[in-house]
Amino acid sequence: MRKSLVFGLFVLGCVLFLAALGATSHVRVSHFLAVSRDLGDITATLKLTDISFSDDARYTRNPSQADIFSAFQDYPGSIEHFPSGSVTPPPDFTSLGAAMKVRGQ
Amino acid sequence: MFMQPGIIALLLGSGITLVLLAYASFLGVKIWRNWDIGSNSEAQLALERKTYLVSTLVKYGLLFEIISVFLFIYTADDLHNLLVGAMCATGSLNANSFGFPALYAKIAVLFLAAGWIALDSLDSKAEDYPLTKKKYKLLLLMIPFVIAGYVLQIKYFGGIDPNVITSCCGVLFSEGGTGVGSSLASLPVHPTEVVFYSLFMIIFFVGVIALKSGRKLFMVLLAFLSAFFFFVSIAAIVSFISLYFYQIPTHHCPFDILQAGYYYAGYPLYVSLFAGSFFGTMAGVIQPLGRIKTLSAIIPAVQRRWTFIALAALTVFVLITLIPIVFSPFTLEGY
Amino acid sequence: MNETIIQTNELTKYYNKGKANEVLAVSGVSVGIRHGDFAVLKGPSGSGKTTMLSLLGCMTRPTSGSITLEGRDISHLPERFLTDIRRTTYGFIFQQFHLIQGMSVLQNVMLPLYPTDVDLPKLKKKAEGLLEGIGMMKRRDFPVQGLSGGEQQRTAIARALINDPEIVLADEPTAHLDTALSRDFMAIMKDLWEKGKTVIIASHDPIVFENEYAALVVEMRDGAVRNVTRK
Amino acid sequence: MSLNSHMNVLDFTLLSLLRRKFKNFGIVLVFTLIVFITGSILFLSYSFKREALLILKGSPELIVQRMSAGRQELIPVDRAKEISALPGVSGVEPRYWGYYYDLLVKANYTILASSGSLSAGNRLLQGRLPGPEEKGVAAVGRGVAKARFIDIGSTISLVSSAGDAMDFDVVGIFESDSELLTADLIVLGRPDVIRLFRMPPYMATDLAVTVRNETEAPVIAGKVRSRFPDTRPILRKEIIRTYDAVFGWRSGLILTLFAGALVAFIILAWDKATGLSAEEKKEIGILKAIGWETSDIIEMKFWEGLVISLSSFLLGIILAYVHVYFFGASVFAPALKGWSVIYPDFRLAPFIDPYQIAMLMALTVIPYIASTIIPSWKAAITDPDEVVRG
Repeated sequence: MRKSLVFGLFVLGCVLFLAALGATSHVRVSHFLAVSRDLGDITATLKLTDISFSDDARYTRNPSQADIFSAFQDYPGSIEHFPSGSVTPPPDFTSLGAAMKVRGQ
Repeated sequence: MFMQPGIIALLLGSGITLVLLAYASFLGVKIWRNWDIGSNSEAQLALERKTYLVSTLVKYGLLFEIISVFLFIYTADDLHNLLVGAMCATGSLNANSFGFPALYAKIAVLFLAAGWIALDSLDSKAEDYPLTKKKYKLLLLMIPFVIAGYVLQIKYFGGIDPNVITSCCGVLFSEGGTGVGSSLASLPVHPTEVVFYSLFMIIFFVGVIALKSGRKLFMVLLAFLSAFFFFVSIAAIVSFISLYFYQIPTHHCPFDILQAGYYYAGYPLYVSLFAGSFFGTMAGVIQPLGRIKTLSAIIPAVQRRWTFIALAALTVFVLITLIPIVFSPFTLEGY
Repeated sequence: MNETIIQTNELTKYYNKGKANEVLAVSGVSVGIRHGDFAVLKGPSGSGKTTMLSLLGCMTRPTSGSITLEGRDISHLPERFLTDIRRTTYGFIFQQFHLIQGMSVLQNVMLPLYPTDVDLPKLKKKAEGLLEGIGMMKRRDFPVQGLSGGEQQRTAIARALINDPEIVLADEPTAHLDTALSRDFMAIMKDLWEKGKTVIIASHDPIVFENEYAALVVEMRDGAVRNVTRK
Repeated sequence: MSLNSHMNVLDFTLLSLLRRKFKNFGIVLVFTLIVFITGSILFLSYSFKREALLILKGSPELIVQRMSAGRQELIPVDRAKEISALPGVSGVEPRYWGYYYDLLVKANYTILASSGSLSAGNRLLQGRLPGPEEKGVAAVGRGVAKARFIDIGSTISLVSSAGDAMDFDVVGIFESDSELLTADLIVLGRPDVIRLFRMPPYMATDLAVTVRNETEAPVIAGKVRSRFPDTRPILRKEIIRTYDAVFGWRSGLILTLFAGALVAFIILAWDKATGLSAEEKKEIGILKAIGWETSDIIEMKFWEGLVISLSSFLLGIILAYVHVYFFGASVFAPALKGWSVIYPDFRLAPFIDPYQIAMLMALTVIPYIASTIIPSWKAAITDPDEVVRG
């Protein structure tokens, strides 16, 4: 078999696989859309305003809401946490004799 | 505003296009100033070899520009959530005065680059490269549009303030509004339909005669009609074609048909329209070049092929516009 | 059949003209080669034979002077068209064979016509026919780097013939061969010549230019023609 | 030039690539990795964004909070009456909620007062919600249930602000399909929330306002603000816009950080393309001498770039898709989600459209191809004459 044909088949295979993934994605998206009606119901009933995305610190849990808690409460010295906090871990204060650990580090 | 991944991708992609085309024109100037086909010097040989690079650069530039136009529309569409009042890409593009001009500049680059590549391929068929000097002058014409497209797009994204209330397409295209958008939509549906379809019939007729007879007059006529048809078609898409696709009598957005919800109908629609009007126009544009001796044998065959492509593409385009009109229960009677 | 196929007129070629390392490789050469000629460019190394062959074979353009091929002036053609001519009219056999390493004999033979609109299976058949003709069929799928010198040259000959050239050019073809193989090579060339091809060989090997069928011998020295003998 | 010649040149290109297997597969591998990483970031953030937008469509149109010295304060419930008297307002309800730090598992919970029950067909809650005035019962999110190893019927114990332990019977657990919304929730009856947080009487956390016509929400927000200058009204539209900006921002930030790797790869590609070995250069010279044209060599180089970038692009997209949507983006999620104790564990819905593909192309394939144009041309103009002269 000629090489260009093999390559063509490889590309075709990948595209078909992607198409298959696209089809399953369609199924999953429509499943999500069905679920999202129930989710909307929960949001409406409980009057939720934010998604549970980063609950590492209190003040990141409901980013759209002003907070009773100060931004420095969980991790003193941590710079404003949202949205940059997700890629900037809080500073290390062990040199000051303070014991503080970040889970998973 | 520049931290959105779409904007990063766009600035990177179109920045590369800018660099490629700018370098191509820089080389173009060099070639244009020193070109001497009669010379057998090594400098001339080096220039001849540079022409390959310029063609390659422009071809890739066109390819990347196509991706970048789509990316620009998608990004604008994606931004509409950030903007109060914007319902689709049209609203986002209207967020400031740079949105639509940036898009127009990009589309102009598409046509100019494609036209240049067509001329280039024609030129390389003749043994004395008769178009070289003209060709590289034309290349310089393209550069302002490329730069304008890039600068306008930076100004557009830089100027987007997510808090500014923008007019959504519902407001923008509503009959009472002002501005380019609404004046397009204000074209009444029925007359536009009549003009659009009859103009297509005329073009088809002229094209067939041009194919059969190969007469100059019809070729030139075809060119003018094709170019005109492009604008009429855009107006028609805004005025009524999009409405049939959305099945909503007030949604005039020409960009939403690119989305999955409308089965990506916009892609074949715009591709066939662009290809059709481009080849139709080019078939006539190259008519005067027939006077050049070395090209005179080549041009008629090329014209025939391009006319054929143009007619085929425009027919496909019109057929696509007819699909929702014929097969859906939605009608615009009374609007 | 005896009309001129290639005519050169005051052909001159400089390399690196205007620079410190300027070389005058060929100067003022005017020769005519006829259809069906068996021509030999004779001369010591550095005499300009190879450059002459390159000029005749459309590999490079002359600095001045002209070449006409079948009445058509090709000395000013852009490279694109020179390549077209080369592809349809010439078959080239190089001194170093210049086969592409890592590919099989068959693939090497097929290579020149890849970028043309030829159908690959047909091309393959044709290449196999050529290999058959010069007794290389058994080596068909052999990688070329494993071949002996004689076999490599046969592969190179088959490659040169794949496009049914009207003119076969060879540059010092016997330089890397022993006497027996050189005679074999000349036998193949003679065969081609008898089939009506025009053969042009650059060589300083007596086996080549002392042949009875070498109708035209052009003797070169320092880029200029010393002597032209036509039998 | 028609189809046959292009296919033949592609054939040769593939043959030629296979001759340098290790080098070329290495490049494909690195390129695939780049597409995979970029693709994962884009898919992940885009799906989060789309899901957030859909989920938040049901949240209150307007939240009114009281501010004191720049911080949020509890708001007197009687303000609700005045606000509901504004024209266009259809209802005002106080919300009671807050955060609870669980020392035991070192996680933050969101405590919320129940205000009504879900609609009958809702499949996302196993059990039921506590009634608004009910005491001693709770409904919890999957994340809480997992962290505390509880099930329906168990009790969950929380320590109130006064220091005494309060036990709640778990009567409902949210299904895992809703984790993006409910992972850390503990829903209690209103009296329990007030007691747990020791909230003063007649005070609520904030007020949720429903309006008759959403387009008028900004006007109403303005009126609320002028009537109560110490309040901060938050519009749903604003929240949705914030989320949109935030996810775009996050993935943009990661992409920017990641750009270094991309640039390194482009340099590699450039180097590979410019650093033609003497052998390769000679080969191209031979091809030209035996009848290949400069544009044929450029085409061959185009195919070379296309074969490498298309294979890597397709493989990279497939891997990124599988990674993000089948394995929950296990590699990158921590970077996007932050460092929580309760990670919402959810399967994202694969929202993918041509936008993602075009974006990925602009970020990976275009720079790669562009970096090979000039080197390819340099290779293609090799003089055939040089080969003849040896």
